[in-house]
Amino acid sequence: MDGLLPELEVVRKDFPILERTLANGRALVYLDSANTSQKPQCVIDAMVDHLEHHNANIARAMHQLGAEATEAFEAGRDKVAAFLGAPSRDEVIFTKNASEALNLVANTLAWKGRRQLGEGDEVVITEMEHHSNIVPWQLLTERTGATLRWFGLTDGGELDLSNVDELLTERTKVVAFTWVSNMLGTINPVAELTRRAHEVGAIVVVDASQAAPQLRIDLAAMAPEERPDVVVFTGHKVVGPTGIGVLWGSSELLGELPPFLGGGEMIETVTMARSTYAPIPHKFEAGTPPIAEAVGLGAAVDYLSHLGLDAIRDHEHAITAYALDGLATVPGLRVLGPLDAERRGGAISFEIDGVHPHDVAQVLDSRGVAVRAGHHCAKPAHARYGVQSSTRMSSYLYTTPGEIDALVEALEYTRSYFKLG
Amino acid sequence: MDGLLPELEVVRKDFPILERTLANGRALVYLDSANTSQKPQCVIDAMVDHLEHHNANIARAMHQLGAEATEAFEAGRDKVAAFLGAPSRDEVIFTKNASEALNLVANTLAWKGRRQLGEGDEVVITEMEHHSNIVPWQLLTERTGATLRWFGLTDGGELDLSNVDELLTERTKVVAFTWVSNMLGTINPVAELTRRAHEVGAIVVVDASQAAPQLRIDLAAMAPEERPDVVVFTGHKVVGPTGIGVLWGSSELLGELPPFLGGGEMIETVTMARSTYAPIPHKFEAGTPPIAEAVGLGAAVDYLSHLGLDAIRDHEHAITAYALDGLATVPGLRVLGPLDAERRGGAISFEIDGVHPHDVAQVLDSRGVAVRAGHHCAKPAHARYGVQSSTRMSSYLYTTPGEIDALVEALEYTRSYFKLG
Amino acid sequence: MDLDNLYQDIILDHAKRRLNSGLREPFEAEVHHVNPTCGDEVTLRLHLDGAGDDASIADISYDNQGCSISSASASVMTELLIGKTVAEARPVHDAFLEMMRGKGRVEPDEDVLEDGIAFAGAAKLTARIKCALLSWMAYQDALIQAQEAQHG
Amino acid sequence: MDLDNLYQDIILDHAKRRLNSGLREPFEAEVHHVNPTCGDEVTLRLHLDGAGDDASIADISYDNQGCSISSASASVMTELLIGKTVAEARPVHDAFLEMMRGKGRVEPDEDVLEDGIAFAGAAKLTARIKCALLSWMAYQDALIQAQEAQHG
Ligand SMILES: Cc1ncc(COP(=O)(O)O)c(C=O)c1O
Ligand SMILES: Cc1ncc(COP(=O)(O)O)c(C=O)c1O
Repeated sequence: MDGLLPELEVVRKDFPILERTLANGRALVYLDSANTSQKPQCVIDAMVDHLEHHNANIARAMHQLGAEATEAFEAGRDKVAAFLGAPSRDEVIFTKNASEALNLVANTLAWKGRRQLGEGDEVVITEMEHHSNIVPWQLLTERTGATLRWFGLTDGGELDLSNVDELLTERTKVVAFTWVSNMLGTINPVAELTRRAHEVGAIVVVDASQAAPQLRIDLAAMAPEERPDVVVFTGHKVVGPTGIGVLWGSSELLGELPPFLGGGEMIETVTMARSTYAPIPHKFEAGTPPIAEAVGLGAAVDYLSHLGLDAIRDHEHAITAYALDGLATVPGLRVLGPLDAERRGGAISFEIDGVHPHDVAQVLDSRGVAVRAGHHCAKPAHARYGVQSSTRMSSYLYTTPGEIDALVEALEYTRSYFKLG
Repeated sequence: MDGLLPELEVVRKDFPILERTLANGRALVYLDSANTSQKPQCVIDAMVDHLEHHNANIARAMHQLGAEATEAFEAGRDKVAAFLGAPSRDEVIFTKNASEALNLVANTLAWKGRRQLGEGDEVVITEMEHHSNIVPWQLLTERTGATLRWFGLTDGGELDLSNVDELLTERTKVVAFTWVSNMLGTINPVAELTRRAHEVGAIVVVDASQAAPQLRIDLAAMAPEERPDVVVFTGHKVVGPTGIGVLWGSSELLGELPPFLGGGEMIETVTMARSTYAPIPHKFEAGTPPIAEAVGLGAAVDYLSHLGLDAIRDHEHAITAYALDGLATVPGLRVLGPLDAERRGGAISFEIDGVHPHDVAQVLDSRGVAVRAGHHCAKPAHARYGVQSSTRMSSYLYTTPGEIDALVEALEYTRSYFKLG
Repeated sequence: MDLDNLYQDIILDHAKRRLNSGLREPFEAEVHHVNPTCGDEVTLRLHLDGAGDDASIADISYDNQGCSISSASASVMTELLIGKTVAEARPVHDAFLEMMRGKGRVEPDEDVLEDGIAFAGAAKLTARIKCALLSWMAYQDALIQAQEAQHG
Repeated sequence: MDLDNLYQDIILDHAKRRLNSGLREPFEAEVHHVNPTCGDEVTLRLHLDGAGDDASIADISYDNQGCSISSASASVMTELLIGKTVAEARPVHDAFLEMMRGKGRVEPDEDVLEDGIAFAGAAKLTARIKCALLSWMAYQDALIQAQEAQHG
């Protein structure tokens, strides 16, 4: 098959969990990578080496271990900055996950400052967002009296931009949307939408949680008017650890936002009556940061860069096309989202007539095939297509065509188990 | 020496980093545990085993790996609940660190709800707080128009409670203070202060970041009127990983607070227009939580419980008494905080006439002795005692009397290096 | 786990037949419960005849969207509880909760749970416990509301 | 690292003598800089004679609380810069920053930095770089403010 990662079997050896056998001696077929990715040995080893030999708190520690830990942590920031092509490494803020990164922006926009939202202001999101890019904006608009609006979706699973001129107006203060949908797989037109939003003076927040694992991002190379003001992603989906997320924000915007969490490391000076704050990135990193996690994330993005994001994208693309073909052979199966592999990411949600997604996932699991069932934290997108929940397969750089065959075969088995057709 | 942990040398073998040699072949003498503790092999192994064999996202995953990961994560919560003697395991919320836990409470008190603060309301803290228990309350009071007040300190390094009746009034809505000071070592009267605060109807937030590592906490055993409403601590100081903190809060209070971060996992249902929220603990755990970190933290508190918190406390006590004696022999050295080992924790900050703390720490480091120099995120407490910064040694369960000897000797060397006396 | 152990014939049969489904009048309480993980939902109505512990459960009607486990569970529950008094229903309810929360370690009593023992397989699967419990939690909630309404 | 390499005699000497310390008049700009990590502080005043690049640095006075590295650095800096024009000071300033940020890999030029090369040892210690830079950053800030004041 064209487009697969060279030496795929060797790459798979990097991931210890892929050797797991499950109940009844079944081999693991892990097709839940949009939920969380598996970790290569080099990421695990980097964290272990840190904990066993260099562990100390950072910034404030003056001793040798402290210097080693600080350098390792800040090297993690450098690596993430390079991974994103960030104009400046100080624009990379470590959060605990993508959700916190989105909340950081939404929460600080409620407080006094040049960007504070109020009545009459509008925030525009889309119907295909993950709950983590919906609820923070609901909280912000409820709390400030601003109004929440959103782009709808076409029947084909894309953003419906037909009313863009009506939605984006001089009242629009924030436009927040996902780069790649975690449910529909849709890849959204980031450059175009960002330009439109900038034209009305809104700031643009892009959720790259599903994009960062599989698309090459190069912020510095983007035309300034097409470059979002904020881009977030989460460590555990880019073969990195849990407990860490990334907020990249332009220095300009981050400079204008008031502090989010207060505490150690984010201050310049503190008296009982008042405090002043450190410059970015520290201003937004209160308390002891995820140190070992930043070391792991640094190793993770290095690993991805070493394989090459373009090669990973090609691989995902080939696997996705193959999966769409395979799924099309299953009677009664309907894919939610674009059917053209070119225009989508590697998460494919689907329904099967007559079997509830939970029951599908359960039967697949009995064959060792791990997929997700439910609303995938995208209830509004499910509601848009008139479904309560769906089954989702999601591949990644370590997925083989043979695993897709196993999925399709297990789906056939599911149908026969529940005596369909 | 009486009171030391039995088999201390065997215990030390659990901590791989303690075998490190530093520049010039010096053995590591790690006396910076109040900053962050070292990690035993069992904690590292638990995380590695999770990442290599059980990694998956939790709650939402229906497959075998998902069930294993969910059980491991929730077992972490059970272990932490047991460690704190929490009345209910659902009252244990995982945050990213202690700072986030404190901000969670301070930030949500600003929003509409039964507990919302406003003008005329008062928040009372103390002059010995860590910045992470000062800045969140400054932000809260600035943003809501409430007033921030604080307990001063006695010359002996204790809370000055002489004006307690004047400070705690019916205007007081929150009283937040540290259980054990990270700078002065002072152990505060939690039960008494909590009772007084409850008498005026205030909620009580206790920062147990320095207490959890060395005092046995049994929330369920406390008289309800003496039990704080919130107790927080941080994973990395209790031999656990970075990237995780703990907020224990009474169900009653947590039920009244509005959501903090919005997103996946904290919802009950989501439509574009509005959302409803899950019950605790999930209500306050938006997004993918620190899964591997909860596994590590569970192993960490199990490790501490296995050694026995009382035994650890005795050990700390013995080492602290020995250290206070040793430090008293160094000419020109002044300890900041209580001089009675009974009444303090294991962090000892001090000044040496004629040498700046940075320079002290640097010379100690050249001898392999790792201490902290600076304001230890407690600028107001330093200001109270008229100093800019100090040097701090802090022991833990793995500290030996020999390491204290090494410290004292290195301090003598520092004095001679800088040609004092 | 063995699939047939989870999807016992009793369950597949109840999931298909959905006994007592559909929303009916009269009722004293109506509740709506959601499984936040997957979005499955149940709307449940309870009609009591009488007051207090001696009240008889005259009807439980429901409308649900859910997997075979959650549909079958609603069907089995209504079949078990309708016609019992509130007092008689309590041990059945308790036994079901105990079994489901017992992580597969609680041996269910067939005399009490009847068809309900078919869910012993689901009790071993963390992810399916909530499916099986959804309608039972809704009943409990509805009972509290109905009794409060009577007292108010 | 070898202690003597860090605490070179030049540094210990400057730390003791603190050349040009104390706050003096006149001045066009006064700034206050803090090292957030340790709380060390410097208040620095700059007095320029003339305008633009040709202005001469007539005086730099300061009051600081800090370790020997940060005190010595203020002392060395004032000795190096006072009397130079703004344009002449620039390459010295740049060279110092380059050395300190070079992680010990930049070979300092003694002709430009004079006593300043004594800080090459501190450049190798992540935690001490800020100490050495504190007063230099304060000077840079003061210069910008003084020149803005002149233009305004
Ligand atoms: C007393 C006290 N409170 C709060 C904190 C903050 O903990 P963290 O940095 O893990 O958020 C610390 C440690 O730095 C501390 O010692
Ligand atoms: C598109 C999208 N946004 C946000 C998130 C939230 O990421 P996290 O749970 O790590 O905060 C996810 C993943 O769950 C996602 O797929």
